[in-house]
Amino acid sequence: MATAPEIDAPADSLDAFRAQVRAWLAAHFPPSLKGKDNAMSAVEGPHANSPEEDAWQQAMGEKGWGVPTWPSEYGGGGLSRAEAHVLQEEMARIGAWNPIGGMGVMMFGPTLLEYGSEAQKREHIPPIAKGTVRWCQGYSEPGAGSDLASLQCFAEDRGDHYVVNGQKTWTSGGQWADKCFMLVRTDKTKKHEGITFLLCDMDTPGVEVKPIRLISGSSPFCETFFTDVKVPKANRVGEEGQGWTIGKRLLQHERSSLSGGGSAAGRMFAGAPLGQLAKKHVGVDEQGRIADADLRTRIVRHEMDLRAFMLTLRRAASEAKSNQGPSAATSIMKNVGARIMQERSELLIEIRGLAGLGWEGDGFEEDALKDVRAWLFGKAVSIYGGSSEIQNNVIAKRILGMLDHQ
Amino acid sequence: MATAPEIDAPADSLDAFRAQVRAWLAAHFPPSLKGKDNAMSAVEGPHANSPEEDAWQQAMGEKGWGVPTWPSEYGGGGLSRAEAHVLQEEMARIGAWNPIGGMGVMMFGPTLLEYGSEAQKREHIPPIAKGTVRWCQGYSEPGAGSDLASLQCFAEDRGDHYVVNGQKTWTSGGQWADKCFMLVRTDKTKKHEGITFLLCDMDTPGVEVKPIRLISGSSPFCETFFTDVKVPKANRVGEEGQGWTIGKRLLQHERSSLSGGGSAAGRMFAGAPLGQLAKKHVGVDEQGRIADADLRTRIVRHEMDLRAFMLTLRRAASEAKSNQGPSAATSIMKNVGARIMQERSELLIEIRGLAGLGWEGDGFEEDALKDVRAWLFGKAVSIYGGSSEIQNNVIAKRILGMLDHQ
Amino acid sequence: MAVLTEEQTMLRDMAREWADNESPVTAFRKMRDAAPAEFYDVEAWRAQAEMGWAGILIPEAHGGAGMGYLSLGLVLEQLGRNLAATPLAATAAATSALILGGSEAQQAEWLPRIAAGELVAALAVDEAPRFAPERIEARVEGGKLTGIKQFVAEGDSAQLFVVAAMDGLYLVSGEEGVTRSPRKLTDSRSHAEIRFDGAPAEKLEGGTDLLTQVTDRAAAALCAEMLGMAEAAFAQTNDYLKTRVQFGQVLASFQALQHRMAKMFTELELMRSAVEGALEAIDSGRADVSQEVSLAKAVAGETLHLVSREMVQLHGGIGMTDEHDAGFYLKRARVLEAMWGNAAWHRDRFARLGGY
Amino acid sequence: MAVLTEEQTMLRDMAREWADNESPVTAFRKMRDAAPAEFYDVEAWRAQAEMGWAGILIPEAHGGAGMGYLSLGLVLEQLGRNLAATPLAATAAATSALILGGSEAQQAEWLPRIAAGELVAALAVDEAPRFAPERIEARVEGGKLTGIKQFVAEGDSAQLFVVAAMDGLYLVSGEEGVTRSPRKLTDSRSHAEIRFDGAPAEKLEGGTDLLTQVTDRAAAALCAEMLGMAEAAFAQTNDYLKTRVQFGQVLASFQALQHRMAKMFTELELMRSAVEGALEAIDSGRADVSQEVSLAKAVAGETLHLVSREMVQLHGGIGMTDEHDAGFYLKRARVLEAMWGNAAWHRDRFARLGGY
Repeated sequence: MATAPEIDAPADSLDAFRAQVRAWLAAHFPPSLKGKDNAMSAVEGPHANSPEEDAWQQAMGEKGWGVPTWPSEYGGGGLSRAEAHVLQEEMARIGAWNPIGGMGVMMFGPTLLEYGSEAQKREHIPPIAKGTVRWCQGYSEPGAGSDLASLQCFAEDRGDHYVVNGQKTWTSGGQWADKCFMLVRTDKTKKHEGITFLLCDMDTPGVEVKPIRLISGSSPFCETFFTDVKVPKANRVGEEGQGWTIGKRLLQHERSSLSGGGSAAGRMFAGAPLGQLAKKHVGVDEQGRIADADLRTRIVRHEMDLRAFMLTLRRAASEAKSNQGPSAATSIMKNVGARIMQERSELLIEIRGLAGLGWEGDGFEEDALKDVRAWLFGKAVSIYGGSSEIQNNVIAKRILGMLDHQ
Repeated sequence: MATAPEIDAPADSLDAFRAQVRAWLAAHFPPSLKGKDNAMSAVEGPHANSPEEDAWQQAMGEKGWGVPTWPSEYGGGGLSRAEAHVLQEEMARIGAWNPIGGMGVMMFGPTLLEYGSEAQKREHIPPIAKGTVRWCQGYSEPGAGSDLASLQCFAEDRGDHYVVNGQKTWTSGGQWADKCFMLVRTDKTKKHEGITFLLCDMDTPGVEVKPIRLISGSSPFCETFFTDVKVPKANRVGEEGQGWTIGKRLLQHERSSLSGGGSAAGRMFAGAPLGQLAKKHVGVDEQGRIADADLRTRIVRHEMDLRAFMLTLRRAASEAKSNQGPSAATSIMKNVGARIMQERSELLIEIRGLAGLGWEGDGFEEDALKDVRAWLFGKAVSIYGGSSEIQNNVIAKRILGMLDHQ
Repeated sequence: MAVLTEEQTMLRDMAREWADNESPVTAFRKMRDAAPAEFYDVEAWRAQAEMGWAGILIPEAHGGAGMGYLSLGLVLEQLGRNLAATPLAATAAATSALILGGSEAQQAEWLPRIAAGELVAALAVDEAPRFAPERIEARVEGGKLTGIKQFVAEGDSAQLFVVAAMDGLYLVSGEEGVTRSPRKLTDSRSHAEIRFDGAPAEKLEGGTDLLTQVTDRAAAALCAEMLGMAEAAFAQTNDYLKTRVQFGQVLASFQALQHRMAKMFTELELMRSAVEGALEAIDSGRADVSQEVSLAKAVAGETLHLVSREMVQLHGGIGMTDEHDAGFYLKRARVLEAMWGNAAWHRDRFARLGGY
Repeated sequence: MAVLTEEQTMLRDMAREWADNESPVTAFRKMRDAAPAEFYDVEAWRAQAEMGWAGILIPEAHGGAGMGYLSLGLVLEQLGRNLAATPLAATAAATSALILGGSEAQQAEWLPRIAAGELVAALAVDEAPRFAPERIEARVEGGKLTGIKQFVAEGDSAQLFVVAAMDGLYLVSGEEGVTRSPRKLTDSRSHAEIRFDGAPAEKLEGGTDLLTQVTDRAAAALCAEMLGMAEAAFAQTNDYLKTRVQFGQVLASFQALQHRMAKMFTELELMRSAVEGALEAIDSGRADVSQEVSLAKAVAGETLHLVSREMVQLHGGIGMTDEHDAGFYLKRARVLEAMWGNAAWHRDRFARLGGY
């Protein structure tokens, strides 16, 4: 079930490249790291790298293959989509994983490549490609959640710099980040056109960070307070008042990564199929089916939902590739990805019974404890990056053409 | 499952009455009519009564027990609620049923008793109580469905009478009705306050009726056209402009009858429990369970929904009786009743497979053909009498206090 | 939409144009009201045959187009959108049996005639009203087939039957030992009881495995028709919501309805992926055809069920009238949901194939 | 709301006032952060005992109030609303075993002490993480009970255990042969593994029928707690929607949310009927107690599941923070859903009792 979406590539012409990739991976990927990808590091915070992990990150960083399709002049891999797909296949084949990640890779980098000045790209893209600088996102505010454009954090023009005052919240990894891309208000008289996109060093005086403890027990987000924080105008991306346009584009990158375009989805749903796990914990009937027939019907519905989602990812990728234009299917990805992930967590709990609700301490399998935290953290997936309600608004209005009361 | 809601009554003090009822029923209810209640006559139209049916209707009509709690001076039974309950129990005990029904009993009668003049009550209530006059409802118009108050059918004041022009639709049983209670516009400058409640003889010149064929094949509703129709002012209920208030009150009676307060619900869900039917058509496994485990889980969910609904009817009745004020539970009755009825029909089809989708002709059980028509007609239950969407609006606003954009 | 070849794109566009212009829902209504003995639209079928659709699956050597199930699905989807009533799906199901299990002689005898649109073929499997391919009692002795088949789609007019017996599939042509009784279902299409009483029968190769392959293909083809129906029902509902005014606003502007439509759109996208996935799995000869077909039929069944209910509900009163088309979609939907395994049957098989 | 006697109305009002004022969710939060060895709020339990709640079920002759399960449910509903963490439900479950199956001597020994709030009692049935009363392996030989019981609610502090063995229920008091190991679940309440290793045990009358009666009563009591939780979660969400402004409007004014809330309200009303129905069935000694309890537990499980999910979703980001109470309802909900049979278990039993 949990295979990454297949993309049909003209494999013949890529054979040479494939051989080259295979040789390079054999030389550089430490077999001891096989399958040890820590996809949760964004939630749990950075851990101290082992020497093997350091070496692997450095090798990939130098090659630019952590961001394979980014231009090589900024430290990217410079690969075509087909080549990048070969790289992904070859890595999957041997259990290798991408050590370069985070918001810089998923959201900020692609946006800066599109809207940044040449100087900004030369300054910021290479460290992202190498994985040496961590970025966080300064978007939401206590009063501006789904209605992001009502943000109030204010940047006052002081000639060659701005002075920023205000509060951001849900700053992902704010306590571990080196830099922050943020939306600020530069004009109080306009809503969307009064917003500007700035880049701020997190060690600038006046920046204070307070982690938010979540129901899952982890604190991957922060409240971030800005008090008379100086941001040079050189750190403004695009024009003043263009921030909403740039910021929205960035959210599209966020959504496509959240909805699991590519390997992220594969990782999200990795692990034993639920059916096998249920057989183990619930037992089987005389025909070898899950003994709890009611649970079984819901597991199969879920696995079907997941399979249809995977087929939709594959279809959207083919459609995008075949110049049929962007696929309408992409609009549903985030909500479906969220519902599948959340349902999966709820089913995992039900399968294990009370042993699936352990918080800490003795008497629980390690996987079960992890799944509990993931269940709770996963409730955020339908809230952040455009809540499910906002996504449904977008589908209704942009795709179905259903307009609000006039 | 399908028992009528129980109402706790102080049975002791009613023993004498019960004995009297029992004797009267024994003397008047023809045993040949046991369980022969035709609840679908509203849909299928009136059939020619047998002599037994005529006798039974006449006996009940004279006694006033078809409308047991209506005042006896207008031909009602004049019973207390407790006595009416005893009557209902005693009738159920021997399979007797109420031959007096229709819109006059369910909706118009109670409303007229509340808002009508003494003369109007003396004229219209006794024939309803005897079941000799059929009423239909002139409310909806092609452009005024859920938004009933936008109705356009116009009544022009001509001194001692009105002249009505316009079109009504969804006139239940319009082709069989003797009289029509209707909402008309008497003032085009106001929305709700421009509406008036009139009573119109269906044989007045200028009234034309055209049955609407439904997807179920039956035609229980009509389009009704009014062309220069004279309605005496004596046939206006309440004041001019008071029609919306009266009309809404009548809809409350409609909703409480549609949601199956009392025996209607019992009748709606009568027949074999779905589980037994499924065992017959689908077969059983080695443990005697329905062989299709997936279907079984949905049948049991449905039967639970039905049982919870029945318990809710009982609870609402007790609450109303105990002077705790009207129960909030009544607001959910129509939607829950509709969903249960519709789900039941869909399950019946699934249980029987293609044999559950017969339209006519050879090869089908009579019950199956009936159930198909009921399935299709039942789709109307969530549309008429205040659609499910309107009901949800009402719950959100009136009960939960969620107000629209200000 | 799956990525199509140029040939497939042309086929789809042609089918769409033909169905929209030559066989819209009014044509179905006309057929229903006329109630011909065939229970299908004879002229529309002739036109389809002329366009070569009866031979989409049939190799070029036998006079067909030599295309695959995705191509067949493209056409059936367009027919589904307009409820076009022809025996294309039934004939294709029987054709797939001939292609997979027919001898060279059998193929040479029948495929060219089918490709030319000269005859209607039908697949006769079930002996009870619910799909149960493991419970076949029809048997063949001395080349004569005996058994009663229920609700055979296009059975009223088929000249060639592919019939499931205990040991596999058989061809039955001609009228000897064949008795047809029409069964009128809600969809006003042809579903007949066929009694075979010592009907001469020729065996196809492949035993009961062939039965699975053929019913999987029949189910996948129906899924394409269901996809078209669901899309059309959804699109018509969306259009209606944009025109119907209540409380001074078009219904489309009410957020509760917007979200319902957005959720239905979401299900439709998943349905399309599942249906196209099954057709592609067949075309590429993958080992997991049965899984993908069960996924498609279960998802298609649930989604069409949802959309066909919502079509009536969101149209309100007008959707309840026979004059409106909503009822046609609703009535046909339940029939297709039940054919070749309903959603519950396919969920159960999907789980069994998954080992749980 | 069921129709209450004057006594019941007073009890409910008192419980509501006490829970709202003396034991609001902040008290639960304090208990969680302090993490006492008992895993409950010791002071709150003392207060409840003083108010006589530990003896609600116990006959007046033994020092209790001689009220029934509906009365107990009224109190538990109020505690559920505020997540008050006391061993009232567990003690009541064990008490019901004594009342139904205890000898005069056993009742005389334990009931007055329970009624006085002198001890916590617990019901130990399951030997695996999922409810399975038919799979008990604990056994008693020579008056000594041996077996391992999992996730025993209030097992950390119970001084009296009602323990299920293969042939029925037993009383175990004292520490001999009893080993407790805490199991920390998401709800921060007491759930312990209890190892009985030759613990002295006294038999209760009634065999495995008694086990069914007692677990049914335990389940019905939890349903009342779940009802209170669901109501409070719903009410808090409704309040929040009326204050939170986005796009210049309070969230409560968005129709898509209005309809979701209306549907949840509908489920809550059905849940109340089912839960009260089960408690009343027990009180009136009806023969269909098991059906009504299965109905209540299944409906309560589904509805609380829905409401607890929606509470987080509709609060948005703030509902994800530990600082907010939404997570407490979510975490407790899943525990109660799993105890004494989850919704699937009770649906299966409801069908079996219905003969299908």
